[in-house]
Amino acid sequence: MKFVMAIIKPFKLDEVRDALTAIGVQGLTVTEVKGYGRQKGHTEIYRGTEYAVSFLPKIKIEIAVNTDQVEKVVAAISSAAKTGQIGDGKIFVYGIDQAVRIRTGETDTEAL
Amino acid sequence: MKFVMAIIKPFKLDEVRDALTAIGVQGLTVTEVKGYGRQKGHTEIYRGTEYAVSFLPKIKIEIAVNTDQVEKVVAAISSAAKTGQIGDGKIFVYGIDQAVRIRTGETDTEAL
Amino acid sequence: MKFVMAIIKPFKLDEVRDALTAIGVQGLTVTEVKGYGRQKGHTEIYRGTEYAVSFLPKIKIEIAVNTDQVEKVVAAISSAAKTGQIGDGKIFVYGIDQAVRIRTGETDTEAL
Amino acid sequence: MKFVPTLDRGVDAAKASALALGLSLFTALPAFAQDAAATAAAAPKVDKGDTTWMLVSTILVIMMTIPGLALFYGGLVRSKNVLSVLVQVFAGFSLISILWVVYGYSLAFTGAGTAADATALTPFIGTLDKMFLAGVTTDSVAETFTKGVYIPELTFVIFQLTFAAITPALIIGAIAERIKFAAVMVFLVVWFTFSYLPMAHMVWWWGGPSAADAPSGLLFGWGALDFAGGTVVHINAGVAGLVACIVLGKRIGFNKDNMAPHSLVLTMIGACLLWVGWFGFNAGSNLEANGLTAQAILNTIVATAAAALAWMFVEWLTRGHASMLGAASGAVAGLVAITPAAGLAGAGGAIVLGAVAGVVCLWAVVSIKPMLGYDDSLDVFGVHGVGGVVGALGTAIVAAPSLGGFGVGEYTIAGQLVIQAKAVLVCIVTTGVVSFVSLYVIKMIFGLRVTEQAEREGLDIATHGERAYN
Amino acid sequence: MKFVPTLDRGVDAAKASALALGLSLFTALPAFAQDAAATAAAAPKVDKGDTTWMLVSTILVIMMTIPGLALFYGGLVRSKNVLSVLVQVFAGFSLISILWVVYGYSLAFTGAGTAADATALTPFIGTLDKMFLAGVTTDSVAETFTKGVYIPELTFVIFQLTFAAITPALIIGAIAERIKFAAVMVFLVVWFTFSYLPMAHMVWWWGGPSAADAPSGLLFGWGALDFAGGTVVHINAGVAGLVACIVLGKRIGFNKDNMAPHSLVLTMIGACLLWVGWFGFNAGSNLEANGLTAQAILNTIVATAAAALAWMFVEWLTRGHASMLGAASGAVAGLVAITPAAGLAGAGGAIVLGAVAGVVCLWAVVSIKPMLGYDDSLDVFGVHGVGGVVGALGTAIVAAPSLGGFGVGEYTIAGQLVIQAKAVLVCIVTTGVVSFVSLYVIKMIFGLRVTEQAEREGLDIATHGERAYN
Amino acid sequence: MKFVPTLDRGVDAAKASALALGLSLFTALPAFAQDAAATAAAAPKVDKGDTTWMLVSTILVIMMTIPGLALFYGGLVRSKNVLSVLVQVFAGFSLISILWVVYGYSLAFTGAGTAADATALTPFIGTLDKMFLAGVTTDSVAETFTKGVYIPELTFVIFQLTFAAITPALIIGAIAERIKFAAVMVFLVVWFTFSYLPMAHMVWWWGGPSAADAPSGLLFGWGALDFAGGTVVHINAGVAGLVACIVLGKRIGFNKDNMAPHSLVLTMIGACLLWVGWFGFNAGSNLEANGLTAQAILNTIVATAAAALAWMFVEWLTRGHASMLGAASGAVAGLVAITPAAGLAGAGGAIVLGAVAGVVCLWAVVSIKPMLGYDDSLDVFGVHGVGGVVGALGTAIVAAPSLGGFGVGEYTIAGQLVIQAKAVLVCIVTTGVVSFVSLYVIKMIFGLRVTEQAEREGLDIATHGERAYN
Ligand SMILES: Nc1ncnc2c1ncn2[C@@H]1O[C@H](COP(=O)(O)OP(=O)(O)O)[C@@H](O)[C@H]1O
Ligand SMILES: Nc1ncnc2c1ncn2[C@@H]1O[C@H](COP(=O)(O)OP(=O)(O)O)[C@@H](O)[C@H]1O
Ligand SMILES: Nc1ncnc2c1ncn2[C@@H]1O[C@H](COP(=O)(O)OP(=O)(O)O)[C@@H](O)[C@H]1O
Repeated sequence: MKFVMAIIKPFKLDEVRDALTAIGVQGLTVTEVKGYGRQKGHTEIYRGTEYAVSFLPKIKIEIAVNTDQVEKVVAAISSAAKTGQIGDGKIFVYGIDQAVRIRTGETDTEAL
Repeated sequence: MKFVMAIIKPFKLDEVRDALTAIGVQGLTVTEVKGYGRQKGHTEIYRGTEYAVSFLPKIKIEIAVNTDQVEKVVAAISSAAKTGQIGDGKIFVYGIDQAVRIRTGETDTEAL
Repeated sequence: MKFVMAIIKPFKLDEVRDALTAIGVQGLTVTEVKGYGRQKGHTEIYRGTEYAVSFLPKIKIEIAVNTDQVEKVVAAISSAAKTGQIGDGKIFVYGIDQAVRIRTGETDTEAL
Repeated sequence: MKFVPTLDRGVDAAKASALALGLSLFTALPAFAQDAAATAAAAPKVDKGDTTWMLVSTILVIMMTIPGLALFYGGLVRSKNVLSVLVQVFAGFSLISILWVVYGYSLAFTGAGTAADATALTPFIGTLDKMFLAGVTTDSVAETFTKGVYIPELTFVIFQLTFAAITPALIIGAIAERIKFAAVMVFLVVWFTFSYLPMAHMVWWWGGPSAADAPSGLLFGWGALDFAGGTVVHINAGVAGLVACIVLGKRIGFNKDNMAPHSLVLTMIGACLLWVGWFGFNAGSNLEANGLTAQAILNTIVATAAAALAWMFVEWLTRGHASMLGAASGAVAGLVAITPAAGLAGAGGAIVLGAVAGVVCLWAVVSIKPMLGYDDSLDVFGVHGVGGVVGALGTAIVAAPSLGGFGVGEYTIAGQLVIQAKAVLVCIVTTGVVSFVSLYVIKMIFGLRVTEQAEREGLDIATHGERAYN
Repeated sequence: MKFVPTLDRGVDAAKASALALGLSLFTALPAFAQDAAATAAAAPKVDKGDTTWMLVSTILVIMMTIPGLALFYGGLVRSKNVLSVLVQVFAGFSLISILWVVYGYSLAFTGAGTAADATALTPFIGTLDKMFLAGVTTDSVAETFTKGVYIPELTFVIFQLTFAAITPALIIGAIAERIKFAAVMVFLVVWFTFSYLPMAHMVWWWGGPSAADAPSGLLFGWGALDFAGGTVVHINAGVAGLVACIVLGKRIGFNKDNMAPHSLVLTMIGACLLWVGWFGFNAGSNLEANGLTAQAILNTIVATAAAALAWMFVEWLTRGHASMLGAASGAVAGLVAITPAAGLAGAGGAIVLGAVAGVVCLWAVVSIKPMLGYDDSLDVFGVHGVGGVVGALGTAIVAAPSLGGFGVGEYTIAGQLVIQAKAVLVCIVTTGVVSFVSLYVIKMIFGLRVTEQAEREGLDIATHGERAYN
Repeated sequence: MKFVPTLDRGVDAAKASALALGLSLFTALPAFAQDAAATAAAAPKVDKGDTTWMLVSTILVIMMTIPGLALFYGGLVRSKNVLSVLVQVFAGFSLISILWVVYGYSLAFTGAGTAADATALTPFIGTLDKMFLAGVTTDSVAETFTKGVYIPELTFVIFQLTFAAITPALIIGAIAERIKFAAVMVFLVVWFTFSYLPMAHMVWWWGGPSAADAPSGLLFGWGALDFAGGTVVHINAGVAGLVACIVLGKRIGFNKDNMAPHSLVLTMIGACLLWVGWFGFNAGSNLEANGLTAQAILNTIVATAAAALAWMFVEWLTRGHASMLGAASGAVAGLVAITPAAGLAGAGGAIVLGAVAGVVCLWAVVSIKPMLGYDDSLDVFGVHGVGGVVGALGTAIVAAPSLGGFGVGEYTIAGQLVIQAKAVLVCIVTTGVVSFVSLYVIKMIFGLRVTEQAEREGLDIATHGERAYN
């Protein structure tokens, strides 16, 4: 089993979710995060004070999948989240040892 | 060392934390997340517009533990977080290479 | 490639980011989290009711880096985030199999 | 000391004439003419300054309810329930406003004009003569507390409407975060009809200074003092809240989950608007704009200030913190306590009464409630009920002319205290019984509580299909 | 039934004297003296109670706009755009306030004093005689609807200022979340000048009860009833909103992204303050403080309450939920509908009119809008446009004396309905054409919409350089 | 031009009689009788329209403070400190309200009735004769600026109470996010006693139009113009804020951490309520309801509007953005500047004065503050101090009858400018010295700042034990 973690632009979330359900992903977890990267932030001015805001709102998606599905999932996210403009985000993949479904106690593949 | 990541129902947080401290876990980190899965969301209507909200509020708990404690920790979470109803959540386990306590510079087991 | 995840005090974020850019880190992702640990929380009282708030606001930083940079990155975070007082936080390191830059499709080292 | 304006007797006169008309047609015209002549002779003097003051007071009490009370309560619940509280207050206000026009005003503020016409019910409740405001025209007038000074009756109708509309809404705080929307609406209507209207009639209905010997409401007749509604509004609603929260049962997770207020900023805005609107409530109850009206405002400032400071001070002494919520809660306690005494106390008495109310309500909320273990979500009983009793009894003291108060006649504190205590008792029994019985009936017919899942998910989504913050 | 005060004719008299002065210097002084004598003889009676009521009403309408309307709208947009809406309302209010003093008051409320002086334009628009309030002093007076009852003209100037300032601001809701800041400001100014001012003049300008035969505005002359601005304010702004949102086009992501209101709590505060402020709007339009003013407040309470309950009830019937946003939307619909009838309907008529408006506007917003597919961000047309038409036509019915209304003369519902319909039509055509043409011109010169990236990022950052919440 | 009502001389007369009584018992009765006769002859005329207007104005100024000012400030701090600001304003308001009754009113608004009775202190501070409002009954009256027009003295007491209560609260913005709660409370009390009360006495105390030659406050005697409190309120508080923030030192992380306002929406609500409440502040200062009151409202609209637009415009020119915070800040600057001129300027003068204030305050806040490097958290000095000076000096210009103003007598702009400048100077010195000395003493006794850890954690948790948002 693998964990696929993607950082994407917030307004792409619905499209990515649709792309994932289309290829059979049944569950995922989403977190609001802030990203720092090549994409430039903006400046905010409050009366006399300027703040350079370098962190931009992003969405983190985490999906546990069977190893044989990783490629499909990464491809689905990549194409759904892409705008071609700087700041589109990243996908990271890493291994998981174990998965448990709390409700039933099922583990690993059955738990996803 | 392992990382145990659990996605649970928000109102179960206090019970899970108590279960974990009971078995000697001394630290953990919690994030508010939104989950998508078998549990169905709800529909919100604002005047003429309906939005199907498929993401539900969940809590993510992350705990770094010694490998020999993983089983106990997973069991504690499982039983404390369980309501038996759909949407109870998942537990994922994966390995960590290294841990550091920033304050002291202690590493690995001492850092937890 | 490795993932370095650090839990730090919120007001240290800017210093840590500066320390990281200074050593060439070009991207990172930040999440607002709550931490439970040795650092004691506080008590809030609302009229007759007291709540012991044991979760404290923390910031989680996640950085994907080349394996050979891990040490430098950990050192930079450690020194920038340290106040010497309880609750300074932790750093965890674990491996990633794959990284993709969504915009270009570049993978692994080029994707960071 | 008398507290309710004589309402235009023209309607009754007309009715009498109409009866006469039925008996002997040829006497009818002269009768009307005489009537007109009498009216012309004692043409009621309406000062537009008074009229404006009553219009302003009406508007202030509305602002005190929506958004004032709604926000005060809304900030205190968890974010998943804030809309449910707002909508309950808003819909409750709307519903009662309409019922006020339909039958409320009539039941509260009509009655026999002479002892001869009075029935056994006259001291307890009015008639249906003015249903749908029958006979109330833009020219009808109502007498103030000053003989010969009148205001348009419609200003009295709308001013009293706002009292009727806010009082049931107060109860909502006790049962927040768990009651069914339909159940709360039905309860408010029943309680308004069987507890609020009789209490308003008993305390406030009389013939006005020009007909001071005519029949009046029961407690008014006893000489009970309630300048702006300590019994009618606060004890009435506070005790209803206590009964309701006990019948309803505790919230899931009570004393276990963190139920901290989701936005004390909203609560603070609400508390301030309550304070601001309360000037209309208390000083509007004078029915005219004069030096005593200013006194009522002054009292409503300093009593509230003293209560807020007292609450904060005791909090700081006993727990090491003076909190914002303490300041707001103290302020509301002070406002409640000064209500019956607003135009009866001097500034010094107001300060003392406020400070006492602040401390007593703090103790009720912080010590008594946990001891007894009921779940009055937003402390309606601890603040309105207890504060109302402190105010009702305290009024007997601070109204004493010897203490700078405005009590009149052969005033004795002890004598007045007994009357006040009796009035409090009548109120507690009335509202207690009405609340208990009506809630049990509603429970049997509709059920009172939302499902456990709805309560966990929050009433905003479960009942109203929307979320407060996105 | 007549609706606008005669304004102080002293200015014209002075002008006449000045002319006389030019011709024969020795007659000038006596002329002035005579003038003064005449004035002394018929010294206009100003009651300070009326003055105070007009001051209060003015302040209430301002509170209704800022923060009322601003919050109502601000809560309904996404959090990335809330400041843009607030600043548009705030700056729009400021801009129009100043223009009102510069030329607005003059163009709306001056005109020929006698038929002989009238020109072809007199029924449509005023003159520039009172630019910069020339000739309006602290002693100038304006007649109310009661013959011989005057208020200081400056109170009329400021009261009407608030109407002029809120009306353009209403349009902002239709075009929120995508329009350029400069474009909206220019549009408001143009629309105010070419649609609001003529409509105000046509509906409200007349010579006052003491000069009822003098020339008046076109629709006023027809006998159109609009107590507080149903056509001038609501239909006018509502239709402009419809045209504007069509010309502007839909928001990116419309019907795809979740555009749920970011804070219904703010919307609720706004709705409540709209209601509270609307009492000044509707009852202030009576220009004095008497029983009819109280009636207007009563109507504004019960019509609104009925509309809110009706909306919630139908929502509950058709979708299983009675929502907070429904309650708030219904309330605004009721307020809009009762506006033209506020001082013309009885309480019963007001309740019915409100309930009808609640249901019709719900249907417009929930069924018509999706059917036609335009993106009126905050339903300005569905609530103000449609509600305004319901109110304008409904006024003909509820004003009927036979139905408890205050219509006068030989009142027939059918006859009045025709007049009202004609007035509605004139309004729709005026505002429709003005909006369409001016927006196209602005589009060509400045462009109307922000860039796609700015729209995605949110106007707060992109246009105003700041974020609402940190 | 005179600015403070003559207060009921009955008290002094009674005292004189009492003395006479002591000397010769048999002359006492006739003396009283004569007194009564004189009173009856010149029975002071109280118009209930005026009374109502003063009641309304009082309520408006309270709403301007709580919640207005509290929210304006609360929105500008970080979310961890919002409650601390709210509670400081709320508790400060409460504390000063009570002190006003205890000794404030007496020290500000009493003094020698005749030159013979005057002492060296008379021009600087009042007496303790009316402590606890001794002698002020519901029948006491105070003269307005119009000879023979009176209002109930209690309306004057409560109206002035609100001025006394808001002024110290203004200072809180300068020292927010770091001061100890106890320290700020003590400071407010000391500053109120030694800076506010003398300034109010010096600027506003006089014998009224019926006793215009009697002694008066120092600056009033000079002929300084301050219609509604430009010096007494704004310069006074603004300079105190500057001194306080310097003595206190900068916030931890100043110019390094992101200290962006946590909710500009709250700030916007606050700014709007400040504007709305300010109508009571400025137009209430006329003490009666007439054409000039309407003029004061008009000025308070257009000056504020002009200032908001001016600030936005310059922001847009220099930085490419017109911000919501800019609009709100500009509006407050305009309100401050028009305060001393509210009933003295024409509308044109008001617009210009507002626009100038908007630009000057922008420059003070954006350029001067960073240059000098002090940490005035919420720009109390930049807006109230600087705006106050602009207003005080500008009043000399816009009050000129030649420019449409209402200045009277042999008015010369230059002459008046000198007087205004002297008044400003007296104010700056008084408040500067009092603030500096009292803060140093408090620092030595209690300490001024919270601990570093408390400052980092936020004052809400650390000092008040609660959090704003959960
Ligand atoms: N090394 C990294 N580790 C973790 N997250 C990263 C890293 N680099 C970038 N990110 C995340 O990806 C987002 C997009 O990266 P950015 O460099 O702005 O654009 P792009 O992905 O198009 O090159 C960032 O906002 C940040 O959240
Ligand atoms: N494959 C997955 N990867 C990551 N998170 C998941 C995955 N599947 C489910 N989750 C998380 O677990 C939560 C519960 O899952 P759900 O399918 O609704 O119920 P259950 O766990 O009872 O089967 C989801 O809301 C989501 O946050
Ligand atoms: N075992 C753990 N797993 C995950 N997070 C942890 C763990 N222990 C501590 N943390 C995180 O680190 C933070 C700091 O830990 P704490 O014990 O308070 O102080 P210190 O790091 O100085 O010993 C906690 O608030 C929590 O977020």
